[in-house]
Amino acid sequence: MPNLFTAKNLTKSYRVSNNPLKKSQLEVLHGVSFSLNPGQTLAVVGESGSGKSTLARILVGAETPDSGQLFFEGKNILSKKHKFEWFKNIRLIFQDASASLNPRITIHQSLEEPLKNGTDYNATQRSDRIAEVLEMVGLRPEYAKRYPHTFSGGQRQRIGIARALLLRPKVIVADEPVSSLDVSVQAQIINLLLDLQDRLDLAYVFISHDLGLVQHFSDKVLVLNNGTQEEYGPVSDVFSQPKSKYTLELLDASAGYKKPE
Amino acid sequence: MIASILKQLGTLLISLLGLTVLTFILSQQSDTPIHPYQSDSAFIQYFEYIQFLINGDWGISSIHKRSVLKDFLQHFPATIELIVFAMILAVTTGLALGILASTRRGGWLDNTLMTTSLVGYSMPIFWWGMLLVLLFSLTLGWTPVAGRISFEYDIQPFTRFMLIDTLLHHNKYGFDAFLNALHHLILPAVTLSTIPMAIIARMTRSSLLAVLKSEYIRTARSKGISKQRIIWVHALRNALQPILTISGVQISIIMSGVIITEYIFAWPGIGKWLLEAVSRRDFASIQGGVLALSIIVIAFNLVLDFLSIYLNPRLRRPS
Amino acid sequence: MIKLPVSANNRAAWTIFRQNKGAMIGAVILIIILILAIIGPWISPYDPARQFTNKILIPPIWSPAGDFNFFLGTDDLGRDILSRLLHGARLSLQLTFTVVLIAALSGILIGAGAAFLNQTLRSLLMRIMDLLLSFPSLLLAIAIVAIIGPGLPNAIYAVVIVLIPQFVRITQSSISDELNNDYVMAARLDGASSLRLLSHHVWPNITPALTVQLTFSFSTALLDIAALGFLGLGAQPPMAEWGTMLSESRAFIQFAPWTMTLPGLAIFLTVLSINLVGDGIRDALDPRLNR
Amino acid sequence: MGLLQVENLSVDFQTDNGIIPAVDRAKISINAGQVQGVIGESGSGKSVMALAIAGLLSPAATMRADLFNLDGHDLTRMSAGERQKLISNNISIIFQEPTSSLNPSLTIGYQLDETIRFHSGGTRKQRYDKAQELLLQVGIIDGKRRYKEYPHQLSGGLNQRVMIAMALACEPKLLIADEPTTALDVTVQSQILDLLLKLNEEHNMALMLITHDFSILSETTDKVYVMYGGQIVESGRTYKLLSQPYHPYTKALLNSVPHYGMHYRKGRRLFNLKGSTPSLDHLPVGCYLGPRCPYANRKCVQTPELRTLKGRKVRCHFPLIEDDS
Amino acid sequence: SPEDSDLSEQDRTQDLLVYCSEGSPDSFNPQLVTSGTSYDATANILYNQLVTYKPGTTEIIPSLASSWEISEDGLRYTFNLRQDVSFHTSQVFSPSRNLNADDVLFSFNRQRLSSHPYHGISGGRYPYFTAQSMDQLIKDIRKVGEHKVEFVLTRPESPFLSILATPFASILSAEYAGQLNRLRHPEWIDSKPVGTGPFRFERYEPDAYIRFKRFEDYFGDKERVKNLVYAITPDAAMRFARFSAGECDVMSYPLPVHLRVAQKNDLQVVQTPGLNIAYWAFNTEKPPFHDAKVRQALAMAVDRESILQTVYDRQASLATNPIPPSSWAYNNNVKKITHSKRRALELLKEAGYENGFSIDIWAMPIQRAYNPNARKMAEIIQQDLADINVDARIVTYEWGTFLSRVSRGLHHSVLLGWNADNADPNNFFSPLLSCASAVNGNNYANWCDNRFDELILKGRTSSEQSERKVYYDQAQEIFKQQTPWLTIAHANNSVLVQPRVKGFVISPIGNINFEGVTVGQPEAGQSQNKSQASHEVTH
Ligand SMILES: Nc1ncnc2c1ncn2[C@@H]1O[C@H](COP(=O)(O)OP(=O)(O)OP(=O)(O)O)[C@@H](O)[C@H]1O
Ligand SMILES: Nc1ncnc2c1ncn2[C@@H]1O[C@H](COP(=O)(O)OP(=O)(O)OP(=O)(O)O)[C@@H](O)[C@H]1O
Ligand SMILES: [Mg+2]
Ligand SMILES: [Mg+2]
Repeated sequence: MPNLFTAKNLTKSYRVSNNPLKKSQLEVLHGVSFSLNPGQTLAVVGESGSGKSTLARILVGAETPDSGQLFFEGKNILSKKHKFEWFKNIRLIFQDASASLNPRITIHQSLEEPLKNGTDYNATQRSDRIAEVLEMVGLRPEYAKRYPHTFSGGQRQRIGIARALLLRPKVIVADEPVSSLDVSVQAQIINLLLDLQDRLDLAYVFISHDLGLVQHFSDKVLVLNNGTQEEYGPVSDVFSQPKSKYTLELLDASAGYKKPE
Repeated sequence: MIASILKQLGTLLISLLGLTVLTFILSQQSDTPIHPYQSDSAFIQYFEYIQFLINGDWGISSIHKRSVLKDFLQHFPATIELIVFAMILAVTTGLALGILASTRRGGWLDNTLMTTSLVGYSMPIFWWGMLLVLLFSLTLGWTPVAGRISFEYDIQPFTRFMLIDTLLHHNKYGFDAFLNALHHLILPAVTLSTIPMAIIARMTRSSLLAVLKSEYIRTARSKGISKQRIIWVHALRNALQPILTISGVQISIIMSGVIITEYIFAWPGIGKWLLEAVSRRDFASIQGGVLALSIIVIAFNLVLDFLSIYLNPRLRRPS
Repeated sequence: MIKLPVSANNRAAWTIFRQNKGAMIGAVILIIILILAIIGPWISPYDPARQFTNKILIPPIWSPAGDFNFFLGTDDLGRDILSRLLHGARLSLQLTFTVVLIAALSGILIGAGAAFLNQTLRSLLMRIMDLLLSFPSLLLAIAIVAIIGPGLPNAIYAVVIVLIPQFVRITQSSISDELNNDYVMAARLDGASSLRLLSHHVWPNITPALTVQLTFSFSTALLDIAALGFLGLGAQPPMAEWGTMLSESRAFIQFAPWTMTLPGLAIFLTVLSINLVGDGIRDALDPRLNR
Repeated sequence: MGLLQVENLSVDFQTDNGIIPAVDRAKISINAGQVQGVIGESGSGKSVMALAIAGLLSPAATMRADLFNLDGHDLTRMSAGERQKLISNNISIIFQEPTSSLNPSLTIGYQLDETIRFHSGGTRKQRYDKAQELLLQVGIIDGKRRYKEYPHQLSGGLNQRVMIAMALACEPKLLIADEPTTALDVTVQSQILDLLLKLNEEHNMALMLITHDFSILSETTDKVYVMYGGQIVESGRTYKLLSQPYHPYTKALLNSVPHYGMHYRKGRRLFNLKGSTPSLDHLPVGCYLGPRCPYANRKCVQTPELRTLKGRKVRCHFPLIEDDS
Repeated sequence: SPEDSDLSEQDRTQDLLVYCSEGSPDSFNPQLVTSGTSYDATANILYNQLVTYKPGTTEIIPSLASSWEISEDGLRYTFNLRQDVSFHTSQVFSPSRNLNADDVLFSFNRQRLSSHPYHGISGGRYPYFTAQSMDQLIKDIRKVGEHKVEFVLTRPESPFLSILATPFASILSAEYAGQLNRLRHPEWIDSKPVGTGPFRFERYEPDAYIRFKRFEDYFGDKERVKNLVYAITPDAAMRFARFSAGECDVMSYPLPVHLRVAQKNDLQVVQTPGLNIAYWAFNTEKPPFHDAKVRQALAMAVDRESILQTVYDRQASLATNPIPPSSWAYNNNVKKITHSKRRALELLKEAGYENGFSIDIWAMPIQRAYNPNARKMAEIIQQDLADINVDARIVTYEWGTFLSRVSRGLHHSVLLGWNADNADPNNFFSPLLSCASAVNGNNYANWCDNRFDELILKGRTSSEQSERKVYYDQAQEIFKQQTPWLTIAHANNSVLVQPRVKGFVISPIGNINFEGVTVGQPEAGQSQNKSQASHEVTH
């Protein structure tokens, strides 16, 4: 029985110089691999610029890696011959929920989009599904009529989660889903994600730089340093016996500020 | 830096290509061919045309039978003089008004200035010029109606910049001729500078207000630096950058304006020359004039780009 | 957290607009001018071409020499200036509308089409647009008129060509700005096709910028058409086009100034009111800019 | 001897949507050389309070205070000019975003030099030497090179050091650091904090540290103010306040974040307050926390006053004192 | 330059005369061009001709030629040249001798002989010379003595003397030409002019001004100002504005309305009935204009009085014949055209066009003395035609295009005019209405009537004026019957002159001449306001 979601040796680089004579490439990811089963959470941690978001974009199909393979339920979804419909299976929760909602269309219109593209529901069916999912994330169905700016940050993040859930995906990639929120609201969202995982048996790829949260939330952890995979394994192992120096530094820094004596 | 220069050069090439194609088409409209082409194919003729241009042969005007390039160079100083004078007027006044308005933000002075600038910005300058002439020249008699200098001053054209030439005639007329030339410049320059002045004033104000809200101004304030110094040293330099970037647009506004202004004030410059050429269908002159003016606009934009790179350290030395 | 523009919906924008005194005054003037332009032919006292050969250059009625039959006086052919201005309003505004409409449609189409082009082609297209933009508009119009000859239709083509790049530029740059936004990526990840992305997600967000551009190109177009008419390259007499009327009246500037001031005032008021409204719209749609 | 004493400091913003009370009757006192902290969620008024103290509020703001004593002078009785002078001589402030706090079109050297000139004057040479000394003090070793560079050429950490150097040039008695490390990488954060504490000790410069991070507060500060909705809801000695918060909000803040190293079972739900932070133009009646507070009852529609309880100040009708007996 | 230093402060203004001219000269050699603007800046300023008109009249008087003889058969003209005529000195040329026969030969042979070394210089086209078929008319020009030349003609041509008084017959210096050949700049002869005229060329700033200085060694003895400036101001409104602001002393081509204002304001209006005609030509080759009835009908439909009023502001007289009444050949017995809508409708009905038709009216795009505003004229005609069910569309092009299209006969009808180059009546008939000119010339009605053609040929070759008058009278009758044109007006030639300017005279042909013109301080109360059909303003 294959894993639900497996990545093998993903690499990605960007062309950074706009000088036509000099092409320089920036390697953002080299050799990232992991695997994930339903109900599991994989945390990805690393400093700013280490390639976390790039990895997330690759995982949800917004970008193609330069090399490497990605298996979903045993199929290599990067190969052209499987016309893999990413958006029905793997969804992304954005860091900044307000930026991911179109300010000029209603929540209903935003939420309708995946349903229109991914199902053959009619308008009532779509509305019903939207109402259902909104309730699932703890929002009132009539909110759908409103525009994004009428919501608080936490509510907007809930809408983002609802959008991810609409098509009943199996994997959800969450790119720092709570870091733009107030601390008191962060906890609500984390709790909601945990609830949903229990109910729907979701697999999460959870990107964060808050190791406390990671420890609290995840089964496995993948440490990225400048695009290289420094460490990968169960949370308890990695955090208690870090193998690489980088991980150690990261853990130290996350342990909070210590006044020099 | 090299990348941006290359980019500039690319733009320049495309611009020149588009431009010469346009003027080539223009030159083809002439009844009598303005250049003796060897080939019959328009495509090859285009390259011959470029060859002619590079050799300085811009054709002979069909009406006056003069060399177009020479004609252009003879008329050009008058235009430049007008533009430079108007620009100085527009920039100094516009900046001053913009700064004044931004420091009195929301007050009556600000409101008055901004309303005035909107009025100036909306002014059809062909009407405005006529109104000014009607009032100041014909009714009050304060300013001359037309021309660059009174004819009692016999000024040999050395540089063809009247202000300079009159100074070169200093031992003959003293400063009288110079002042007279200046007197003739005022009304056209005011007409021409109205719209750019309004734009600059508005831009300065809004850009300055935006900059004044920025964090580094707050830092400067926390250091106890005086208000004047904050505006002049800290804010203005940054506020000027967006103004500089729209100067490219300004120059095309000015170029359009100068054509109208010269027409209204019988100013013997390029604009009047070009209009005359259009009305007499002198295609040699039209293509030459359009080409030369556009090259100037392109060159100006190029200089501007480098200037803004120079003024903006972030562009000058990328980290 | 990014603060959303206050005017994420149009009602809020309208509220802001309404509080803007200048914009409201402009709107009122503009509406009056529009109404006059529409009903002008019915309320104008005479045919604009009708010549009262024995009523030449009569001043407006507030002058002692005025004639009550000719409210704003007559021109050198004895034509009623009020009637000519009213017809001119219709003509000038009609022309402006047409020009802006054509320019906006084609500019927006080209600009949106550019979003589908590859990088090199797009930047080439944009360079060309930049070139056209940096070109003095009147010079371009003169060049075009020189090629195709003077006259109203040709002047219109010229102004359209002058305006198109502005729309292409603003469309293209707002689209590419929008495409960088997370919500576009979100919609793409929702499975939306490129076309759908543009029409359903990007379009509503670029309409404010386009609206602002639209109002400002109204004033540009009006001024350019009038300027060409004034220089004798646009509408030809006896057409009651404002710029042409102005240019015809130059000869009488000293002794019949009203023949010059009135058409000029009409142009000026229209442009001013459009700009006031445009300013108001811009402030209302993007309150961060100027408040 | 109090360096700074402020009582009932209120700041209102005049906006299109009405008046926003960004700071409401705050009471602050700092002694010379003391390190204090301010914590609170985004929008709770921390920065506005800091700006008000530093006299840098924008013209849209109106500020009131019953008492505003700085270094023994009563600022409420001074003319604006005198007040500004006194403040800029005694208080320096550094901000969260160091790079945007420096003028992008002037060199580091110019900005530093300008500051020195305004405060101590001196010849060009003297000022240059002073600048180099300051750069060295904040840990910039290649000061000669940096002097000629522009802010965009420096990393965020270096810029923050430059900001600190500029603050030091004024030889302030109080340095307000408004989230000085949030924009920086974790590793750089601690360097900056180390530097600030070092300067605090060496110059006996009082420090007011605004942050989101309890771990920083617990390590550095003597006293903490907790802000919510523009009000100081609780203040007191750091150690006691963190180990035993009296205000439900303080408690929620502490508990809603899973801290690294505290071992949780995976999947355990976090403690949270329901709802979200109220926006300042729609504050609830009475206690601002009321609608979210698990302990609230009818009494909470009355505005709680700041009470002194066991050496601490709390703004709550039902402080959590009973729990600890 | 050293010669300027004699200008003292006080008399600076008194020695300066500014003439606001309507355009830039196309060349400083009148042989090369046809535009009146170029003639005005050259022919009577820089140059002289063998003979000339007495100022303000059409009478031929001696100029460079002190006397002349015409052979019996009218084929030989012998001119005796003045001996005291010197040429201008310029930076590149100092004349070593006075005018002699070589200069006359040079001036004509350059235009006449394609083998002449100077023939091809500056384009090699001599439009006036060619248009008047002078190469066919002049068989030979001979130097008979140092100061005596003989013109041999192929046929008798009674207008010949008049022709020699036109600008193209200006005499240039052969010596200067030789000098320029040596300098390898032959083209300077046309751009750095040297002549014998009352003023010498100083400087030309294109589109701005031309400066002339008094030629001190001029053979004539009339007073002249020291500095003469042509301020080039193409726009009539601007010209008048400059004039009324005192920036110029004399203003060319005032609009009729300017004259009215000027008269009100005590400015001199110098005016004379012009030798010109404004007409509305019907393209007789295009139906319905092949029918003389239609032409007459349309002619009657137009209210010329109102044109006279609005377009000319009454500064013109109604035209009946193609030539103006001041000509000796004018036929006083031709019946005037009467404006009658009723009669016009009847005629149309007779011709079978009672339901009307549509035509176009081509209106010349430029302002000329004879037609200050053809557009306006067209608008008035358009209105009048509407009354007789004729739908007219106004067409206009830029001038060059306009002329070339009209020459190709693309028009239905056209509003044009003609200003005579010389005072002979033939100057109207042959170029405008002969069959030859219909093929290749200015006959824009494309009208060819053999009887008419025969009559004007006779008029041209016979040398007896009374005999000629008979032919021309008959020709005018035929013209009237056939109505190839509606003759509209003979406009007055006018200029505006500041009161301080004395001695300005305008010729019926419209030439400008500053010989004998002086300026003084404007004297209060004594400013003259003479106008209206005075041939000359006297003081
Ligand atoms: N489209 C792109 N073109 C060029 N470089 C890119 C692009 N996207 C990302 N990068 C670079 O790739 C590197 C990794 O970026 P990424 O956004 O994945 O980092 P991150 O780990 O998510 O950082 P953060 O914690 O700040 O979000 C960065 O150096 C970034 O500059
Ligand atoms: N210039 C201003 N005009 C209007 N309101 C303002 C202004 N500046 C701040 N505010 C309001 O004052 C309140 C307090 O803002 P402040 O910046 O002090 O919060 P903060 O506690 O520093 O938050 P953060 O942790 O995000 O920095 C906010 O609600 C903000 O909207
Ligand atoms: Mg990221
Ligand atoms: Mg803050």
